[in-house]
Amino acid sequence: MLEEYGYIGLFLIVAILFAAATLLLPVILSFIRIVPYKPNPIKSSTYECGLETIGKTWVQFNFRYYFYALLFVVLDILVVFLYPWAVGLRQLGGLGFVTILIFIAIIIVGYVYAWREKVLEWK
Amino acid sequence: MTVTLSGREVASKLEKQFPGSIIESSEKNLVVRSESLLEIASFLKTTPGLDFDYLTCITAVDYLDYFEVVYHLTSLTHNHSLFVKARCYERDNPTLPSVVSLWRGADFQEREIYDLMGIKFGGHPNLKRIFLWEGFKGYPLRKDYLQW
Amino acid sequence: MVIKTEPFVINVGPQHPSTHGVFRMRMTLDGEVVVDMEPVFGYLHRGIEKLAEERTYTQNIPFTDRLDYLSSMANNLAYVMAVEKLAGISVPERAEYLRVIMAELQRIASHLIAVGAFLNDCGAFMTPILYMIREREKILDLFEMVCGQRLTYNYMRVGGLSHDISEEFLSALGKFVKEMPGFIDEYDQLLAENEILLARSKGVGILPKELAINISASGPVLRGSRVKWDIRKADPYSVYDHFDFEIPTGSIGDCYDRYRVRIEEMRQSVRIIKQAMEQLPGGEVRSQVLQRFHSPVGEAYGHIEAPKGELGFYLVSDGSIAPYRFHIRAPSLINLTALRDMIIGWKLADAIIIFGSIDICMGEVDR
Amino acid sequence: MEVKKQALPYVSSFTEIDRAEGKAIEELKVRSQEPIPDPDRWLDEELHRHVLLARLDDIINWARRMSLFPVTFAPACCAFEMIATAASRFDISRFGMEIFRGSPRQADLMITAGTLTWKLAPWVRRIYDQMAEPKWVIAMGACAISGGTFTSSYSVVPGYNRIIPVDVYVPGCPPRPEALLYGIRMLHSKIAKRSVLQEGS
Repeated sequence: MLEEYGYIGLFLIVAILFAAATLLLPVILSFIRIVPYKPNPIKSSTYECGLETIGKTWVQFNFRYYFYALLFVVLDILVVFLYPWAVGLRQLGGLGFVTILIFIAIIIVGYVYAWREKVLEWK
Repeated sequence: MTVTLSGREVASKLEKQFPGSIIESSEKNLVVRSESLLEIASFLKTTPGLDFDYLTCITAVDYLDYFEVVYHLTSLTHNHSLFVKARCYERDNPTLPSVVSLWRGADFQEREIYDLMGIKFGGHPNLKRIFLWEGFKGYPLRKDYLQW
Repeated sequence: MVIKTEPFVINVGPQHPSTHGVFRMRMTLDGEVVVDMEPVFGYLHRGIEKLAEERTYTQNIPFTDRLDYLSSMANNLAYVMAVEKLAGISVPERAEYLRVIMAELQRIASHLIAVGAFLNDCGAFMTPILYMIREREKILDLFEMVCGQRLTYNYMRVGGLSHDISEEFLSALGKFVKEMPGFIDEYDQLLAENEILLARSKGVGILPKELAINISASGPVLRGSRVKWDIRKADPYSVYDHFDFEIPTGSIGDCYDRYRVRIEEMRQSVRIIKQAMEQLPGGEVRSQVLQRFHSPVGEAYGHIEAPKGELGFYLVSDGSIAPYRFHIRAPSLINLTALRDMIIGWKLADAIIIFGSIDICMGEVDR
Repeated sequence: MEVKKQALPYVSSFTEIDRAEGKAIEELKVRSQEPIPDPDRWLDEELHRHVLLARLDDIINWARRMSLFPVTFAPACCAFEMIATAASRFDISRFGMEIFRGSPRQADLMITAGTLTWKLAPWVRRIYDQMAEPKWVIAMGACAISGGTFTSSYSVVPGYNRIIPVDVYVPGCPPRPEALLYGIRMLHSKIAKRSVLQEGS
């Protein structure tokens, strides 16, 4: 029974290793001068269609952008749970299907409420 | 067929309305005093017989001893067109009244003439260089523009 | 409870995927809504009007190719007709008909890019424009058969054309004219009832009729606002009075109307080409004109209905071999006058579509 | 969305920004009178290369040249020959240049398709600086090489190499798509000659 958890541990290690590798690879390659590393002030300034930005950028902009982000997070979490469920659907059988329907229904309630509140329309 | 009205015929109408404002009027062109350009333009635009509601093109030509600005007016309803010219004689600070209040189409064209020829248009809301950058010295389309 | 938000200024600048060249808009945005916009031109100002004063009338023809580089044939036609009006040169009948065929082919090619880029801005990324570039390649093959170049043709001369067309050009043109309406219908069915396009462009960026006339707009922008004004009908130049074709106009002047006007104009152009091919007379294509002729003193204004609008050339001659003044009435620059009025109040995504529906070409705007 | 009332003609409030940009253009114009030399060694130079490192160089160079992403930089007429090259008939994605990146951050090749004017020059230099290393430039068209038909104009930069270092020059006005593809193949062979490990990229 315990070795199922071993697989999860293995999966965790591989995930961490992969993330570390992708992050450290450019750093290592730039040590042995394969990846060029030539920082200059213009390169690190913001790109805006080739021009300097006008006015201050730390501006109190509209709150509505957060609504889009919130709704995206909600639906993204839904999708994250769907993946393992879809992989193991055959073992779960009918019961698994019903539980997912309930889970989706809860999320859809929140989505319909946001929809009727006209959160997504930009006034 | 867009009929180009003869300068003399329109000049006679204008002479009654604005005495002494026509400098020269022949078959081909109609030269108007630059001070009364705005009243003549609004007269041409509003009178029922002419009603030039469409400004096709504005061009500035540098004849060395004077600048000549040619207004090509068209009437979409009567399908006839007319060339009206205005001259300004001083070379260092030529100015003309702007017709943006009558035809908004003149906005960019007058800015272009100011940018390339140096003729200032009084009453233009945003008279700035349109093509060249702000620090550009001189007006390139003038005949006496020295590039180097 | 309204939270105070500050508008910020964004450069939709010279290097931007949807500004059709190096056009720059300084947009003041409040969140998504455009509060203010100032167009900045001049990033492609090559000073053609100054350079043209040092070259003879024939040497200026290559400059006109590079004005509106999407419709070089139409630019050639406008300039050459203005010089013929200035110098009083007659053009043989066959040359007139071939000029009409080339100008109408060029109108189809330019409208294909205009509609493709407009749909590209609407969000149909790269699919329609790749299909339309495939059709445009057929037109470019026809032009290459005639004058050897794909984009800057330098095909027309003062007094006619540089050389006559070959035999297989007519058969290739016949095949093209047979196929093209099918492709235009294919695009039309695919896009006319597409509810995304309708939702994105119907009622967006309305240019009222009086404002369109007041800013002296021309071409599909003017006709989109229900103004029936087309130089080919109002002031028929060359042999346009021998053909019958309609002038499509929109209803309220929104982006969808301008799109529909361009699609209809492509169909009318195919009709014109068909009629011009049937009535094509024989004879030579160029009247005897000196290479460096002295035009009489005077001035002339020749204008045609270019794909983007009324393209006019105002030439002043002082009797020498070079024009004293060479002015171009650029339809794209003047159509942009009302861009600010049409954009304010809309969201940024709609502003890009409104700008795309005006269809400008920076070579002509900045000259 | 109701149609807004007709707005008043615009009174610009950015005049000092324009003046600052104008000054930047004037300074750049004074500074860039001489063409910038080509950064890489040219094609025919024979290089002494260490056997082991040479194989690693080949792999790195192969990886770089087979997936150059061009930045969409299209001022003028050559733009439409570049688009025709990117379209379905003269397919540019056969060479790994799958898509034209909008921002210079994700691009490593700049195809300068069009005339460069002094008003655009400082911003071209800025876009080039903001591109990630290693980066290359193809000067496409006569205007890009030497100012072309407009070289005597008061507002045209006689050639991109006054502003940014150029690797491959593709002549033509506009050059045919096949000419541009040949230029790209020349750039590929030029990249293949680089020895990344010995002198750094």
